[in-house]
Amino acid sequence: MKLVIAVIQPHKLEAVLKELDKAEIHLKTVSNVLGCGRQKGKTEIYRGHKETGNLIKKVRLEIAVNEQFVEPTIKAIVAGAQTKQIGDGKIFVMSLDDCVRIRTGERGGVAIG
Amino acid sequence: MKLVIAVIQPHKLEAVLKELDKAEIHLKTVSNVLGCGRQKGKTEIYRGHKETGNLIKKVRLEIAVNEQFVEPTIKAIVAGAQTKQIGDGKIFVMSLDDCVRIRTGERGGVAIG
Amino acid sequence: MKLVIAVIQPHKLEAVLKELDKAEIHLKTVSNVLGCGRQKGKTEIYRGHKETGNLIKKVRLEIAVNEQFVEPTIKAIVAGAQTKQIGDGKIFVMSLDDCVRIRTGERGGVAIG
Amino acid sequence: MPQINSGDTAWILMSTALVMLMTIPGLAFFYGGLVRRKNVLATIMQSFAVLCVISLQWILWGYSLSFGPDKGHIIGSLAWFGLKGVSIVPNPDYAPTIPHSLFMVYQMMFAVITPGLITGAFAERMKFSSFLIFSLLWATFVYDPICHWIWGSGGWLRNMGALDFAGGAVVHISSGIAALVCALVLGKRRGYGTDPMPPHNLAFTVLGAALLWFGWFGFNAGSALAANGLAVNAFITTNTAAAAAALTWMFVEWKMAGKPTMLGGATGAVAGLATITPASGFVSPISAIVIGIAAAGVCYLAVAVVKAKLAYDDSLDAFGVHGIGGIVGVLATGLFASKLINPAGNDGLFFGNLAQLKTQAIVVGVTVLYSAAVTFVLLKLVEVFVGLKVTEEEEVMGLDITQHEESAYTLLD
Amino acid sequence: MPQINSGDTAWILMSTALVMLMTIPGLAFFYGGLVRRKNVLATIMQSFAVLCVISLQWILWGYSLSFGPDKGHIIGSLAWFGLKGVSIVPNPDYAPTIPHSLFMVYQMMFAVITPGLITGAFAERMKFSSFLIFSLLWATFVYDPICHWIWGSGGWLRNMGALDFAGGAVVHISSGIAALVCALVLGKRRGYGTDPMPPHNLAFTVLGAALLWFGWFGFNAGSALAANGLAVNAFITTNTAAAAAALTWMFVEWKMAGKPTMLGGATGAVAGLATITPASGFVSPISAIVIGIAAAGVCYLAVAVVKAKLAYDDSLDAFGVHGIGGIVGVLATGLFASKLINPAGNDGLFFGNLAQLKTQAIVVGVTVLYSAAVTFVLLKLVEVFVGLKVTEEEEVMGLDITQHEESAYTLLD
Amino acid sequence: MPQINSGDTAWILMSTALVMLMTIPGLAFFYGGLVRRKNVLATIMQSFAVLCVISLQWILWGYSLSFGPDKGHIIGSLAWFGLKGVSIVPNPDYAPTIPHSLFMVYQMMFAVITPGLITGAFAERMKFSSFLIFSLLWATFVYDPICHWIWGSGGWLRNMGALDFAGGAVVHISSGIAALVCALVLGKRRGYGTDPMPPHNLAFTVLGAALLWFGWFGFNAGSALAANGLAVNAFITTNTAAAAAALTWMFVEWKMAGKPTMLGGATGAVAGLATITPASGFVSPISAIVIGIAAAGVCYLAVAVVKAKLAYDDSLDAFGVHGIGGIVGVLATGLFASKLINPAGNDGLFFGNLAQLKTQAIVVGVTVLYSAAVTFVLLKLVEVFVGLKVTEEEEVMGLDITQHEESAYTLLD
Ligand SMILES: Nc1ncnc2c1ncn2[C@@H]1O[C@H](COP(=O)(O)OP(=O)(O)O)[C@@H](O)[C@H]1O
Ligand SMILES: Nc1ncnc2c1ncn2[C@@H]1O[C@H](COP(=O)(O)OP(=O)(O)O)[C@@H](O)[C@H]1O
Ligand SMILES: Nc1ncnc2c1ncn2[C@@H]1O[C@H](COP(=O)(O)OP(=O)(O)O)[C@@H](O)[C@H]1O
Repeated sequence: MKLVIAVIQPHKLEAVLKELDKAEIHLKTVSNVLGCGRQKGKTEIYRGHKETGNLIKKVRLEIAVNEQFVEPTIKAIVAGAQTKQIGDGKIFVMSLDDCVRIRTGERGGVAIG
Repeated sequence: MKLVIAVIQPHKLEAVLKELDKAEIHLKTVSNVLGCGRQKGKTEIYRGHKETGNLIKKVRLEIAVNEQFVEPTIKAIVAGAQTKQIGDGKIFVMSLDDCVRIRTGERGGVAIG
Repeated sequence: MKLVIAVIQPHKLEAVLKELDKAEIHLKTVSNVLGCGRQKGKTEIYRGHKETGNLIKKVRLEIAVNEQFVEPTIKAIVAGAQTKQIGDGKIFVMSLDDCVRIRTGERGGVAIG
Repeated sequence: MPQINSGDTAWILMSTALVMLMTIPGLAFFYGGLVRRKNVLATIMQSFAVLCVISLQWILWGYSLSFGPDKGHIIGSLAWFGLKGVSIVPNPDYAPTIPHSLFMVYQMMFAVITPGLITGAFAERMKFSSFLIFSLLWATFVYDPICHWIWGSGGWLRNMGALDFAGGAVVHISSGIAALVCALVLGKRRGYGTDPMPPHNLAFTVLGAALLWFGWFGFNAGSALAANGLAVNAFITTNTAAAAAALTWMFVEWKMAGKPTMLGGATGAVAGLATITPASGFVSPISAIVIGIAAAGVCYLAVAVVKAKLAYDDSLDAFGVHGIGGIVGVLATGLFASKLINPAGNDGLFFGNLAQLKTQAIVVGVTVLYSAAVTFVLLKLVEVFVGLKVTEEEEVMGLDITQHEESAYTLLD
Repeated sequence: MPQINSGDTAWILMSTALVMLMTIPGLAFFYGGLVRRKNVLATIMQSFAVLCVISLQWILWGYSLSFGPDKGHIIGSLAWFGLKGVSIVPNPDYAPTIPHSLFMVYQMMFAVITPGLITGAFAERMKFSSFLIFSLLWATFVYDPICHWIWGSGGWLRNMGALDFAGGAVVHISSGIAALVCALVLGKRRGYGTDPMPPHNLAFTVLGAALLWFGWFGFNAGSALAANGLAVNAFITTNTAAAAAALTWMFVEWKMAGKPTMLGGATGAVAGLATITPASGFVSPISAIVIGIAAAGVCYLAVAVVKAKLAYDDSLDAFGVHGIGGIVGVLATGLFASKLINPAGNDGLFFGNLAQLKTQAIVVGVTVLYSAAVTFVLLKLVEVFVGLKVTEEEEVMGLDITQHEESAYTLLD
Repeated sequence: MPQINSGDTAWILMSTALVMLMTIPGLAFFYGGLVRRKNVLATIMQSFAVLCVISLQWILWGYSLSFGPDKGHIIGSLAWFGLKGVSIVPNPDYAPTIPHSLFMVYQMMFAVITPGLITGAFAERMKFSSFLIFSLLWATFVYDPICHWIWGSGGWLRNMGALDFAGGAVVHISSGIAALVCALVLGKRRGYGTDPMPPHNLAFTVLGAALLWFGWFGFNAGSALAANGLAVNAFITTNTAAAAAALTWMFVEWKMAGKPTMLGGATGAVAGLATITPASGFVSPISAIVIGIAAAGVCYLAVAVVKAKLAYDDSLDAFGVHGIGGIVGVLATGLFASKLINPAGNDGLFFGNLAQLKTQAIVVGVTVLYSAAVTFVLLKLVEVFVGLKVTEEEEVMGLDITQHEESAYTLLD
């Protein structure tokens, strides 16, 4: 079991969700984050001063999947989020030791989906 | 050392915190997330149109514990969050390589609690 | 590859970012969380009642790095965030199995930076 | 035919709009900011709905019951049902220099806000349907009669010499006591006393409080029913009492709890405004300072000490602020009223007239008892036929989603 | 020289301020709460900019075109360019008891809000520069002529006996139809119909709606141009129709969609307000109840059923609420108007005068056709010279950052 | 005995309420939206507290010092302490057609907002206790004397022929200069210039700006102290200057920084409003356009260029907008004033009267020097006895939690 964490552009969320659905990956957890990467922050103007923040609004996805779904998940995310421009984001893959479905108490691979 | 991540119904937070306290697990980090699982989103009505979002407000808990506390933690979360209905959420368990208490610089298992 | 997660005091964010920059660690993901640790929550007063919440505003940093950067990252965070007072926060280190740069599709250690 | 005065008409038109503003967005945001995120729309919607429902009730039968031709000093007849006979010709019984219909719509806004105030007591747990029915019944069976007794031509308390310039008893005691009864009958919110329930947006609460203060100028100074010196006096006493009460609350809190808070300041201001209401057209600005200080002191006690002891859940302190404030104000009128300020009024105890204080005490007693009793009966009636509280699950999920299927804020862009 | 009446002047000064408040923050927050987080400032800024631009346009040439000396019943001359000859001496053609310049600035606020209403149709996708140019042109070539026809001394629809008390056709139909044309010409937002686009802050929307309701007292009751019985009647019908329409919308929604919503209530109120606007000074409070109910029913249909069927993207329902509401209101005036209420008006069909209904139908037809045609031409012109829509990427990033380089809210402390 | 005019009274009652609204929620939200999330309540509370404190100060001694019987052209005597002798009988020295007490409470709201404006300069770092003491002292030793000189019967600048219709010097220069001194004495916020400090809620800021604009009609048009042609003229010039200034700011920003921003528009509007204030009752609408344009140009320079160069931390630009705007306005009055607009005023340079410009320059100079000097002394006094700034740790934690032990928003439902 793996946990796939993706940080993407907020306006790519809908596209990524669609790609994931196509790949039959329906479960995920989404949150607002601020990213700090290669991409320069958007410049904002306050009373004539320009300020370039280095924290940019991003969306973070957390998707727990069984091994065979890791590559499809990555593919789907890339398909939905890639613009080939700086700021597209990253995907991180980590090992999951266990997973519990709270509703049933089921454990492991069966609980993930 | 393990990191236990739980995604639960927001209104179950108080109950889960109480169960965790009972189990002597006091340290955790909480955040707002949007979940997308088996549970259908709440239907909302906008000027007569019904819209069923698929992103539902959830609360995410992150709890780092030493091995012997993993099962008690899971138990406590299940005890507090389970309603046996779709949407109850999931718990993910991952391995922690290290832990640092910033205040003291302590490392590893002693730093976790 | 490791994923370093740090939970710090919100007002220490600027200092930590500066230390990280000094250490040449430029990429990170930041989010708002509520912490529950040894630190008592700030007392708030509502119409004469004092209420001490146990959930305190914290900031969470997620930094994916290659092995040789783990210690510098920890050092930088500690340098920026340490006040030696309760509430300074924690750092968690986990193993990353993979990393993908969405823009290019690059994988592994080269994608991280 | 009495002559319409355009200046008086201009001021009362504006005052009517100001009192409307007190309900939405004033009260709506004052209360809306204090609840949890999941209940904000439901809370705001109660103020909104009360404006809609009572606006129609008042035109159809409420105004006639309250101010229509007197029946046995107890109630107005239904002769003015649907505004029959209520034209632009001034009614000298009430306001000789403005259209009768303007007096009607000005009074409408008082009838609107009064049940609106009660909503603070059952916030975060009452069914929307029950709330609608209860408010309609309450306006008809509690507000309209009390209003007739004290303000209606022929009303028995008015005949007795009751002084209630802008509604200390009619508006604040009646609703504040009803609030207490509601809190007791509905019981506590789930988790009350154990789980933290901090206000989700205090900026909204201050916005509401500020608009209440602003609108209150229409409420109190408008109650002169003319743009004259009396209106000016009420304007000044209103502002003065609010200021004194807000400062007092802050200083008491500073002393007692360690810090002066914004919510404390706002609550103190509203307490001061509620308390000065019955007195505003009868007392001097200096008396208003004293009244404001007393208002904050007593309401602070009610909210911070007594409520905690008795452990009822008056969620947003509708009783502690309006009920208590109203009682203090009506009695204070019996102390500080002076014919020098308003020759059409009377002197209070401090100007040598004990009788007035007694009358005021009767007004308090009658209003408290009547409102408590009838509110209780109405609640029980609604409980039997429709139920009062949402289910425990609905309460936990929040009223916005369960009563209205909408949520106030999105999380993502 | 006609005498200035201070009471009337006081009321119209205040009414002018109230109508200004309707645009900002009223409309700005009503619309601003409905859009997504990334577009809130851009949306608010459209209302804000329209106040600034039209304030100057009106002083320079807009007022002269609308109300200046008549040219062939079609348009005012430019004789009053830059307010030349518009002094504090009352103009008896328009308002004999207040300074002419007060009438001018009161009317300014109507000219301001009208293009403001249109912005609901192209929210979240129009370029700011194009919006500025379009609004200026639209005010000059659509609003000013229609205003002259119906309200200008010598205007041909006014001469025909058109009844439009406070702008059902001049304001609401003209802008509502323009909104529909804008929605059609600009096309849908990216993701419309597939991606969810929930309102980002419904509390703001209610705040806006409440301030609109409050300001509408100045809009409608101010249109009496005096603090008199007619103003009072308009005040009452305005409040009544809003209340009736809000309740109707809620109950229809309760029946149809399962729950009464806060957004539904607010939308219903605005629909009721728009609909009563032309009738407010001609009909009775009881008629206002009927008009309010009709307003909510028909607008609900337009917004919840017809829009869904036809699948145009009138983002914030400027057409569905103001266009449809305006049409219903102008026709209803032809049904419910009564000389008993306003001797300077006329009787409608229900008081035995079919002719008035015909006149009203002509007003509707003319306004719809003229606004649709000229709006279309202006849009095409702007499209050719400056473009209308932001790029797809800008739309996706949000207008706040791409049009204005700022964002409304921070995420961290 | 002079006769009370009900129309004038209605308008000034309403204007008083409008000016009150400018402070809360107007200024409170304008400033509150600009600070960081952790300081929003503390910022709002400064506006709130200033209303409370000065309301009492004014009744007790402030009004008497400002407008009471003249002592050597320098200050009012304490003869009117506690409003002794200030009754509803009009005072023909100030306003012959409204109750004297109405003039008093109208002026109160000016005395309230003036120290309120200063709070923008020390936002996010001043101790609440010190702020309270400083504001009380400042009102007494800076505002009251300057007010007496320029507006008090017998005041030396008034005798000299100073023209300051609604407070360009009395309100805006006095507070703007004090703001600069505060910024310099308190020093910068921690991280100023290095860490980003974006406004946490620009929607709130626009809400505040819109309510300021709305309330300013009471501020400027109310300063005619009657509902007459002069009030109408001030109303129109106020709106016109605000519109012209907002547009100018947007266009300058568009040119200079690349985009027109909502904050820029709002700031420009406030700059225009501050600048037209002294001129509003003396100049024509067309002159108001020019004044508005100048206001935005000069204030933009002050805020975007000069401040950056000099690197003082006037957190919310109280000096750059009100100080500079006030100076431009008082001088512009010496240029554009015309007896055709206000026969009780005077002609300015452009109407052939250089002397008036000189007088205006003296007013500017005197106000700047006096306010700067006394503000400095008062700050030093408070610093010695109570301290001025919160500790570095408190600043970092935020004032809401450290000064008031509350937080504005919750994170969870
Ligand atoms: N090493 C990292 N650790 C944590 N977050 C990262 C890391 N690299 C990228 N991110 C996240 O991904 C976002 C996009 O990264 P960026 O470098 O701008 O993308 P790209 O590689 O496509 O140019 C960043 O804003 C940050 O939130
Ligand atoms: N595989 C997963 N990856 C990431 N998040 C998940 C996953 N499965 C569930 N979740 C989170 O848990 C929440 C509840 O899941 P759901 O399937 O509705 O619960 P249940 O299994 O009790 O029916 C989801 O909304 C989502 O946030
Ligand atoms: N075991 C843990 N699991 C999850 N989060 C933790 C854990 N320990 C600490 N934290 C996070 O770190 C924050 C600071 O912890 P705290 O114990 O107050 O710091 P310190 O150890 O410096 O006193 C907490 O509020 C919480 O968010």
